[in-house]
Amino acid sequence: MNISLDIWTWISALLTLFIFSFLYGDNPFYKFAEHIFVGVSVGYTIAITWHNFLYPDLIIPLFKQGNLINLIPAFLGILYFSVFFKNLSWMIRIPIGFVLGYGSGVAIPAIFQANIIRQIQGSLLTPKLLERTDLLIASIISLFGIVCTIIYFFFSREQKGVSKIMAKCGIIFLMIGFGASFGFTVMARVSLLLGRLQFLLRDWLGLIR
Amino acid sequence: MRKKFLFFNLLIFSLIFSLEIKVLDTPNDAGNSLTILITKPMDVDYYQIYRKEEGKDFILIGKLTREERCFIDDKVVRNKTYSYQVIGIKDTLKFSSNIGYGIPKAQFFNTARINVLVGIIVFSFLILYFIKKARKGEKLFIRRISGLDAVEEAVGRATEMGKPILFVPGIGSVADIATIAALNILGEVAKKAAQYDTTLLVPNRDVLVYTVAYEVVKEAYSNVGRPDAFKEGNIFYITDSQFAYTAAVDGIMVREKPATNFFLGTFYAESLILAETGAATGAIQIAGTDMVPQLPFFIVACDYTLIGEELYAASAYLSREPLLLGSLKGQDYGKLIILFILLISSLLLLLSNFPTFSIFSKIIEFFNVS
Amino acid sequence: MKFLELLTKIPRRIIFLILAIFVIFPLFKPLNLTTKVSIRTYDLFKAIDNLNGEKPVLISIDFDPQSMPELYPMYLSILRHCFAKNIPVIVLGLWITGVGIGEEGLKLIAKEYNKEYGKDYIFLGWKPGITAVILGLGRSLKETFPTDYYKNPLENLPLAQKVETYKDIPFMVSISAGSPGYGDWIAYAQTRYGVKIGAGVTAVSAADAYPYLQSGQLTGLLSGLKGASEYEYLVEKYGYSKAFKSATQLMDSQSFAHLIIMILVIIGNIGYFLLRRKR
Amino acid sequence: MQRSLPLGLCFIMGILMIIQFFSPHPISQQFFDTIIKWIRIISAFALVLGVRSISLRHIEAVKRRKSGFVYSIFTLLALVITAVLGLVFGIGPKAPIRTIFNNILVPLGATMFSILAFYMASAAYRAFRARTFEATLLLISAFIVMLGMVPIGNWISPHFPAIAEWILSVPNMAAKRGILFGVALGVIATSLKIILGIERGWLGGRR
Repeated sequence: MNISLDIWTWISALLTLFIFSFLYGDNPFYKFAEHIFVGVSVGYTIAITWHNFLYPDLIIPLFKQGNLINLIPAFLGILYFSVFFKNLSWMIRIPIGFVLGYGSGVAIPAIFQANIIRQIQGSLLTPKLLERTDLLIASIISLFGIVCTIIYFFFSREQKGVSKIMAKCGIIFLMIGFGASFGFTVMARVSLLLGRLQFLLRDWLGLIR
Repeated sequence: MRKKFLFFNLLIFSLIFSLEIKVLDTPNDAGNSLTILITKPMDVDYYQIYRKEEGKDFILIGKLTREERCFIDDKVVRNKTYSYQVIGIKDTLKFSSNIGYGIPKAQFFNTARINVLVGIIVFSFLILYFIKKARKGEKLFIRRISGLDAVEEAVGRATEMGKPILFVPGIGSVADIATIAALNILGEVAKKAAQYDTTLLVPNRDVLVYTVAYEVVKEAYSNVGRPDAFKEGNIFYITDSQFAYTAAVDGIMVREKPATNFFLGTFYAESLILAETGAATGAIQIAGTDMVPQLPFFIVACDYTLIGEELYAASAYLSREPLLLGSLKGQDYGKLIILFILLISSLLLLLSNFPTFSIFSKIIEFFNVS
Repeated sequence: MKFLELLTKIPRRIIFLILAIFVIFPLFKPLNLTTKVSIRTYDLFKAIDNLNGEKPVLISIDFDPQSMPELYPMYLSILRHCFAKNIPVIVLGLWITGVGIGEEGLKLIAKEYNKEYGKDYIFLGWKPGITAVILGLGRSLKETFPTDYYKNPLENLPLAQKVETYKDIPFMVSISAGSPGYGDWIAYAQTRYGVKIGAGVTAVSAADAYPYLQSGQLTGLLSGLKGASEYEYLVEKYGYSKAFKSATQLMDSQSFAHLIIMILVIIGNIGYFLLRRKR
Repeated sequence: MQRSLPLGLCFIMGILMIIQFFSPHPISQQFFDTIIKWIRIISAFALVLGVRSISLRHIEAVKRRKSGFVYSIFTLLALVITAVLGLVFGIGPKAPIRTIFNNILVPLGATMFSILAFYMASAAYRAFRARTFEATLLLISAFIVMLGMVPIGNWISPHFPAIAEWILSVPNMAAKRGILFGVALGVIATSLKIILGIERGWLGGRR
């Protein structure tokens, strides 16, 4: 037995226990930890936003370097406050439109490249596979699974005949995939739990090695 | 400088320029690199690469092994002229190459990304074509999506029980298009909630999403003629921190006991924490995300789950707006094209194993990404 | 009937309690369930075991404290293995956040085996420029790292005298939690200089490493706690160490957790089927 | 004006960002960097709205003496203290906010994350019932993979790890890719509609 004497270890340990107490049910300890968690994280975000973004990206260029172009995002940002005025509240859509346009524009080519072109490349059968029967069979099954799954996601057509059978196969692949993915993740989550238990039992209480 | 030059030239014994190089502007870059190619190699141990800026001496900038032929110098400045010389080293002997010149230039168009451009153009055309068709009033069929049929029922149930509806728009930003899809569904849910006069709670993790969600709900209320019923405090921001947000939403679920939970948008590890807590409170749960790793958890813990693309189809389905249905049809044709590309390219690639069809092996190159 | 219904509706709290008990129990009383070793773990073990100790093994610490439960035990076992066989070790890292871990582990195990700094082991620490560092070692160790982590010139360290480039490193291990990590070592050190590389990775990212095993670019792979515990088992079995096996302890918990979840699911299904038959 | 200005801005930004992707020219790269900075600045302003939202919610609770208002006081106090410490003493490696981060935020987050292990057990127990053919598939594949990951699986049969791996890398990968293709098209179609102003949900209904 080798209990930690560090005050911060104690604080961390107690907060850890408070969160775990939620497994039993909602209770004052959990409520306390939850509310502290939210408050501290927002306060932290404020500090980070100021030191990492607002100060170096806006204040310094604007006031120390006289870089007036930064007035544009500042102006767009200030438009958020238009919601406080009834007549001007529509203006909040201007920065929202700006941000949405940005997000959509970035998404189109990036997603096309990563999720379509690269995935097609990874799914194709190549002559190299002919050298290894097991890999060839796996790739053919894979390709079949991909085709069936895609067919399952057809929306504008009634699923009947061959396409219905294919879509059913698609569901089979989906379910096997989801099951595997679930089973696979259990391990990672248990590792996280073990990390917390090690902290409590070893670093805090000194009960285990 | 002159001295060094002489030194180099003295090294050439019998083989005058039997080592040859070529300097090229590296294609598809911002003009910050040059490519030095050894076009005529020699039997040496390794190569040394020398670079000279205008008005300065040659300096050693790198080495290549005897097998390597290509050196990319990314320490150059755009639009300046550089000269290069490669020295082949074998034991104590040195062999020098010709001097190659190059000017790094920036390109306006990345030709290596032409595949993406072609794809986007074809696909955009498909979408717009079917939207236009829908605009002309053509009837378009959409198959049932079970999770979405449940939306009305879920809102109704909350009304009957006199309990609130919880709508979690995920933890993504507005740049995650899944969030936008979720906000579109939020608009439809908000309209129904306004009509039934049911409380709608929308906790947010991202401030920008919060501002959009706020607008969407407010507009939905005024669109169905109930602007008075809109309560500002019900659409709120909690925190940016993933798990603090999760902890708080868990708290809301166990304390306010909503009758219906919607989890739509981008989700990470919190998916199951939220869905399990919601399941324990006995709420009807409708989830939907395009984050593939999280789908299994929603499927096991929620009543209905919109899988991937179904989330995007949802806003079209719910609103029955012909324009949006048109785009769904376009998406289907997009998938059809992908299917054909997968099958035909695979076939041709396998055929390329035979010498007669070896030309088809080039197909794979079209799908290179850079 | 009542009992069967209970089987299908075990309260959540009971499930949580059962899981907690079975996960915590092995932490106090390790069961040492790991007694079989996968071929990948064995490959890595053999790669080190076959060295004669003339030239050093290079270990790269490419993770931060977050992945410590899974990866740190791997590091310790590999160090024990090397030191027990009198194989010198050079340690560096691609993650600045991993420097502390690398130093701590090395000091700990070196003390355990009475090894001498500079002769039996060297700690190089971290340097900016991942690619430059990896490629640099292919040209010259002393040019890339003129001094070690403690600012000693490499010329003064006897072990460094034996190493000029990768050609003097018969084997290296990258213990990596992501990128930069073993992928970079393969891309630059393996592909260009033909270095023989083994890797230790977190369980979640293990699948990404399989293609490299197939292509022979990786010699051996430790994946997650399982790999770490298997390595601990081998090191003990071959008589290199009698130290406490922390990964094995955690792996026991892990096994129990999986087992409990599966038993719960089976119980639920039995209840479900018996109930259905009665109706 | 109320609609066309935001729509126009959205359109221009969308098109510019697409063009940017295809151009490696420094002008294009610089444009991209600038826009990213701008988005961060804009978000920083939006944070004011966010902080206002959360503060109002808790101040309201305290004012009205809602049940559990004491906890709202904790939130407000924690928020103010952390923010002030962070703004005054900075966020450097020795700043007090680091201590708070390491000893409050990190353990709280890690613990919240780790309760997932328990939820996986309860979710699996409840949902993994062989009710339908699909549910049975889900159950079996989860079982095989879970067994393949621990030594026990190896005891039962040395083939378990290999089968688990095969399931992960073949059918699982196929399903994943199939979903991804659909998702990608959905994302692109939605983005396109937003840029072209066809999808106006964000402007509030009325398409």
